[in-house]
Amino acid sequence: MSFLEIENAVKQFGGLRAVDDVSFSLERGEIVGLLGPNGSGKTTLINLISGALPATSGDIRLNGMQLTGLRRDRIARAGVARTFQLVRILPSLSLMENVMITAVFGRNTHWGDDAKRVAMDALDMVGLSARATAAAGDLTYIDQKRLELARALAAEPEILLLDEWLAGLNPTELSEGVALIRKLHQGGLTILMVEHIIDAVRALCPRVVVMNSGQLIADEATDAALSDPKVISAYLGGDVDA
Amino acid sequence: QADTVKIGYAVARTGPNATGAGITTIPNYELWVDTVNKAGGLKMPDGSQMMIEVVEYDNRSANEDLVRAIERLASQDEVDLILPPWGTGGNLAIAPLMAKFGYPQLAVTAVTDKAAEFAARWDRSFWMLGGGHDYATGLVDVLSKAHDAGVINNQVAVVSVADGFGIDLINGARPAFEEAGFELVYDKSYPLGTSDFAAIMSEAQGSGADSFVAFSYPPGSFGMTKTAQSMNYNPKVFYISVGGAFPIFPGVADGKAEGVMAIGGVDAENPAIQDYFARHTEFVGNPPDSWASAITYASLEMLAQAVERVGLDHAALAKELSDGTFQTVVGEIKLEDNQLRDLWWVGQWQGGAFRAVNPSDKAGASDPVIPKPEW
Amino acid sequence: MLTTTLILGLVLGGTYALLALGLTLQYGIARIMNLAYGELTLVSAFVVVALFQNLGISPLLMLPAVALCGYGVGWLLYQVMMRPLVKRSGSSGRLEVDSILATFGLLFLIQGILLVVFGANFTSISYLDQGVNILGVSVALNRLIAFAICVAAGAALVLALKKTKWGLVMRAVALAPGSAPLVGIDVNRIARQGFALGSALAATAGASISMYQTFSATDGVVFTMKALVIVIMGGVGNVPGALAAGFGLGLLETFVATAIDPGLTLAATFAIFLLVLLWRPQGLFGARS
Amino acid sequence: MIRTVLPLIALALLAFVPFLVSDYGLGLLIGAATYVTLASAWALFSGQTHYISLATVAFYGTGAYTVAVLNEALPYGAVLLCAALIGGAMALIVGLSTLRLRGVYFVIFSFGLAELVRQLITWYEVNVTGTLGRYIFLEITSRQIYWQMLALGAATIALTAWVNRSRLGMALRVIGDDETVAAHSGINLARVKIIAFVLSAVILTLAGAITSPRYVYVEPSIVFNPTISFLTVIMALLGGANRLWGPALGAVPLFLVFEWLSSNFPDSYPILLGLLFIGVVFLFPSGLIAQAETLFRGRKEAKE
Amino acid sequence: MLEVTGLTVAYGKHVALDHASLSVEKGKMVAILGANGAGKSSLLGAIGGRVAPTSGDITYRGQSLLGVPAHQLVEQGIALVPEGRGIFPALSVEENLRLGAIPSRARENATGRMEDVFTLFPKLAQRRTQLAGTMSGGEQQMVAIGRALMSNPDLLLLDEPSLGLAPIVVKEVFAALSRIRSTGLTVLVVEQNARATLELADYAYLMEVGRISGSGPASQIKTDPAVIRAFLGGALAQTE
Ligand SMILES: Nc1ncnc2c1ncn2[C@@H]1O[C@H](COP(=O)(O)OP(=O)(O)OP(=O)(O)O)[C@@H](O)[C@H]1O
Ligand SMILES: Nc1ncnc2c1ncn2[C@@H]1O[C@H](COP(=O)(O)OP(=O)(O)OP(=O)(O)O)[C@@H](O)[C@H]1O
Ligand SMILES: [Mg+2]
Ligand SMILES: [Mg+2]
Repeated sequence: MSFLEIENAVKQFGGLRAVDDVSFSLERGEIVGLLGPNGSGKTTLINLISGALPATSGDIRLNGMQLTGLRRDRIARAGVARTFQLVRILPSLSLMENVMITAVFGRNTHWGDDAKRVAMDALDMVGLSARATAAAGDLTYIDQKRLELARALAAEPEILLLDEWLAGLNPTELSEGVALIRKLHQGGLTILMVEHIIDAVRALCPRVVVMNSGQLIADEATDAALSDPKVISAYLGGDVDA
Repeated sequence: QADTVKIGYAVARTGPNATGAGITTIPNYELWVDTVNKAGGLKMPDGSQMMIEVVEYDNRSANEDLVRAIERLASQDEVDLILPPWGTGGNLAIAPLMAKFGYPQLAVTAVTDKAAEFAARWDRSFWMLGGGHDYATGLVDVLSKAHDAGVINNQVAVVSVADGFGIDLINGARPAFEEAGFELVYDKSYPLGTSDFAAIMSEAQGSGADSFVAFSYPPGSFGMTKTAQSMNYNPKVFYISVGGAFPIFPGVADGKAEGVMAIGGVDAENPAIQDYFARHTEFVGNPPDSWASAITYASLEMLAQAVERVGLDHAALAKELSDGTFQTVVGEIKLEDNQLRDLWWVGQWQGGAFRAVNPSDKAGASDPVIPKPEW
Repeated sequence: MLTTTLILGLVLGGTYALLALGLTLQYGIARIMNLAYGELTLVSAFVVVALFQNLGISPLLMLPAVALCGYGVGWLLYQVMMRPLVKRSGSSGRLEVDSILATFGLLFLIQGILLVVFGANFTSISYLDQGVNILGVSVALNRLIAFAICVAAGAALVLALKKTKWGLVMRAVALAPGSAPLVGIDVNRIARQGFALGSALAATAGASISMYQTFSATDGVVFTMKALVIVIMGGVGNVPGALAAGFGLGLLETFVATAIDPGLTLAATFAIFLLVLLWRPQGLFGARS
Repeated sequence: MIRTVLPLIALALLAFVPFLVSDYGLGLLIGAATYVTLASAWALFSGQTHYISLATVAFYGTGAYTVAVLNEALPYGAVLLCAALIGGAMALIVGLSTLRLRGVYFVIFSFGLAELVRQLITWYEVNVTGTLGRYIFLEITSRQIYWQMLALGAATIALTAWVNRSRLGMALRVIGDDETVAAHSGINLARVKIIAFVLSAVILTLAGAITSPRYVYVEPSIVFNPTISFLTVIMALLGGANRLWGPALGAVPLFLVFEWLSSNFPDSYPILLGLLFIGVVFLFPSGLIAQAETLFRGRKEAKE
Repeated sequence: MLEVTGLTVAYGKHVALDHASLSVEKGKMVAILGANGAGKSSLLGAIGGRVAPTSGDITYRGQSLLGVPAHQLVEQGIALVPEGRGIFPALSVEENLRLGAIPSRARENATGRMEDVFTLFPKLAQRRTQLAGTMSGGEQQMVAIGRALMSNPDLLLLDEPSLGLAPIVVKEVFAALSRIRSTGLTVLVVEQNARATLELADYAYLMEVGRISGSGPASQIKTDPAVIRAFLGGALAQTE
């Protein structure tokens, strides 16, 4: 039994099969890239795992526990944390409060100073602890992304789902971001990350799964996948240097 | 200062009760105050006269505001007399307070079968408009005479508005109709606020009844009349309740009010009433309704006469109102157990005026015209 | 009996739909939740009645002028009262609350003026109220006229919104006002147009209501609420939806009144409304978000 | 320390006031206390979550109606308990089915709910019991009503203060900002919203039950008066619905202004009321407290 | 064609853009590179009329744009594709594109231009009736660019057009940009994908915390060692 198991997951939107019979699994402590052209169903798959959307059919299990059919909050408390492709912060709350909510309502239900400590650690991790009392609405885009990651971390999750968390970073920031994710992974966190920045995927993920039109077209070592003709023609295009 | 009499009232200027109060209550209060003050003021037992000073509040059609306004009139403004608000609910809501402060309460626009009970509970309260049961039996009396004369069949279509008033009337009417040998072939209630009566009227039309009876409020009375006209529904008896006696009714009925029956009525030939109608028309701009308006005015005349006899002492006033005999626009009034019983129950539009037809043995009653001429 | 129910229901629904069209434009395009909508309708009804009674002008003839005045009043209201609120709220969600509060004030203001000017009396006129026989059912001519106005206005609006460029622009502003300037749309102007057009429809509805209903200065809330219920059932900003929901409600009320109990018509209205909201929160015809 | 002691002293003083004022003064106190309670209870749920509920009167009216129905059958305390239970049960059913609606949908839904309750009670009374108006002849003085309402209002504010500092309050704030994030952070949306909704509804119901003896005669159209819902919302928003004292500070002045206007300008009352509303929206856009804070801060900064 | 002088943008006390000056010549493609939060979007927003500058001036064809509302800028030929795309999610792809052709300058030959857009992004042609909001992020970006092109602009302002796009689409976007460029359209583009951008651009500005910190012809910038370090990035270390 693997840590995260996705079996024949299907998500149908009207006539469109956004996720079409996808199966793969992750081992504990693994970091895997989820690739695929735009609209191939990556975000939808993340939504299925985190319970944001009910699956049309199929099974998703974490640590043997059935996730499909559970409410979003139950899934979160089971240890699944996520970020959003379009950042969602809580603008009227402070950074501290933004992060504390997962500490309070997440897996370990901290409260009081305990929750503050967990939140502070998470903010520290992403480099925002100095501004803990600022209002989240005033942050730059990248800082909002950092904040969102901190919020996911404060849940002390078993598995972290990142949806293009590195998008929009310049090279300097990108290498910082990559280093941060690597640190998280080395800390034992299981990570499934959707990413278009191939350099980052190469740097972080030994293994990738690739989707196209809702279907899984590759699940193999990163180098192999990136030279796989199917992946090249569907996703990377001819010679790639992005 | 001491040479004025402070009279207070809290009526509905806004909210759902504003319409009723605006037609029946407020104009009569204003007309009466104006009349009294123009005549030099309210007469006192010692022959002196005191001008009336009015303290008026809006009760916003909410009993909560009404109760507070009465408290204010009694304990803050310390008025000499308090006039009641429009509506059954309002009059009941203030009854305990009026009793507590000792003011006599001339509850006019309150139609309730429990009037006797209330008059007993609060001995300074006076109930002047009868109960639903009275009006219902009055109507049944008119119809059964017509039935006995073979003018109408024994089927009746009746609708009633779903509130305390409508229920009182229908609850009184059902057994009375049954006893008189009528069959209620259509008997439904409709909620307050209903604005379309096409469905109801077409059901009534299809029921085969010769008599159509509506225990309704003005919007319903008007709506049903117009709907009946437009669908050419011509029952031999067309009876509506509140609003049927309003001066605007003939206009509503497009000039074809002739023969329509409604609740209340006045003795239209009586010179006192005619004079009252004329004064009201001149002062307010339009004539009063032919039911509760005249009673409202009469209640104020009673008050004035009682004050003239015994002064402003509340206990003495209440006793005089209870025992005395008064001359008013609706004739001589003498209350029985704090209730006015000598009332008109049914009226009918005849020759452009709304005339009382029942009780038929009461002086001034006209003969009902049945069947009603077609629209 | 079924034909009667059907015809009466459709005719009643016509008025409802007309009433709702204007509100759906105001809320959908201008984003103003106008609680004083019914009062606008009433003002028009009172004015039409006053002109008819005093000068003998036929309400039907007045219709174009009434609609035009409604447009003008709406235009002014938007410019003077709503625009500052819109401007102030920017992209924050405050406009909804602000407009509810401000138009709630407007409701009282207009009602107060109506009470002072026209008094608290019930008003009604008789105009074109002879019955017309339709499939054996006698329907008042004025109701038929109201029905025709509704069908004409509704059809024109639906077509214009679907087929014309103007309609596309209207819908764009309704759906994403923040993005509209990017394609060169003057959002303020379009919102003003939408609000004014909504007021014009309110005035038209008022004129047709004055032809056959009894009303008083305090009745505005009833109109607003009926219109709101329909707008929401039809899907906010959705004109065909408002039309369909209006007719549906008319049919439902008539059906309940004849077949079940007139005492339950209002309850049925709200019950259906609540059920629709639960089943499809975006309204019967609203797009799923 | 001061934050708890000061309100307690104020409460004690307020409890003493009825001995000093006329009946009208007492009536004013009852009215003010009622609206403070209603607005605070409304804000307990709506203030943080931004769900604008117009169902206030559905609960308030239910409370009053419960007393009207049961006042002769049960002792007063038991009647209040029944009212609370009925209000809570109603809120539970409503909440379970509706709290996923948002924005204007929820606003209109809650309004429709109040109307539906009124219509159903009316229909039931007319067609089943055959009586519509009911009477409440309870031996309860105005002072007792005031004290009860004062206690309920104080309890509401205390409860709000406690909730704000609890996990429930935090969850409500998050829900008010973004429900999606809330759910993915492990917050059980349905449970949190329902708990707050039921708490708020029970208080609203009790408020209706406590004031009902002042009505004497109760009819659905009297106790389900939608104006009560509207006023509650306006008062809470004027003061600032997401502040602890906001609703109370909005309710008292507005209530007094309404009273003053309606007694001094009965004819033009609605016009003035309308202008007042519009003025409030334009002059105090974010609520009185927030406005005062801004002013205060502005002055402080100017001094520095 | 476009001249920005001493432009300052502040949000409350926070100065996002501090006396920035730049110029864009007709028919050229100019790139702006800079870290997150450097003020690039604020700059484009000010030019596109979405944010009001506190001081400074923007002139377009010799006329000041200050105070000109955003919707009129489109009429003057300035089309902005903002960060976050600003499409109409509840309208279909085709309606989004047709809305692009609302300005009077774009009415002529709107159909032809729609065909051009479909050639540029064939996916949009397949999905013309799908609601834009239900498309994936990348697809939405195509809608946004396509819609901007529909307005027949003279000056196209692009804010991070390749954000979140799959490599294959990024390539397509840049290919499209190159084609757009070759039609003589003037383009001002903000991008993180510095390498590909500099391949295409004629001239580039570098930004750092609210200021323009450097500029030069793209070919020159590309080889500047400091730029390479900051914007082109070294290879990221591998996992193993
Ligand atoms: N609406 C706003 N309110 C307050 N501050 C803002 C606002 N928009 C931007 N800022 C601030 O202005 C600064 C510049 O922001 P801008 O969006 O222009 O940067 P950018 O270079 O486009 O960054 P990115 O690469 O993240 O898009 C940032 O510090 C940001 O926090
Ligand atoms: N709610 C929805 N309704 C209908 N179609 C949808 C919905 N959500 C997504 N889709 C469609 O499903 C497909 C997959 O979308 P998804 O967002 O998962 O793509 P993605 O792989 O994350 O793309 P990107 O890399 O651009 O973010 C797309 O074609 C999209 O249009
Ligand atoms: Mg995605
Ligand atoms: Mg930017």
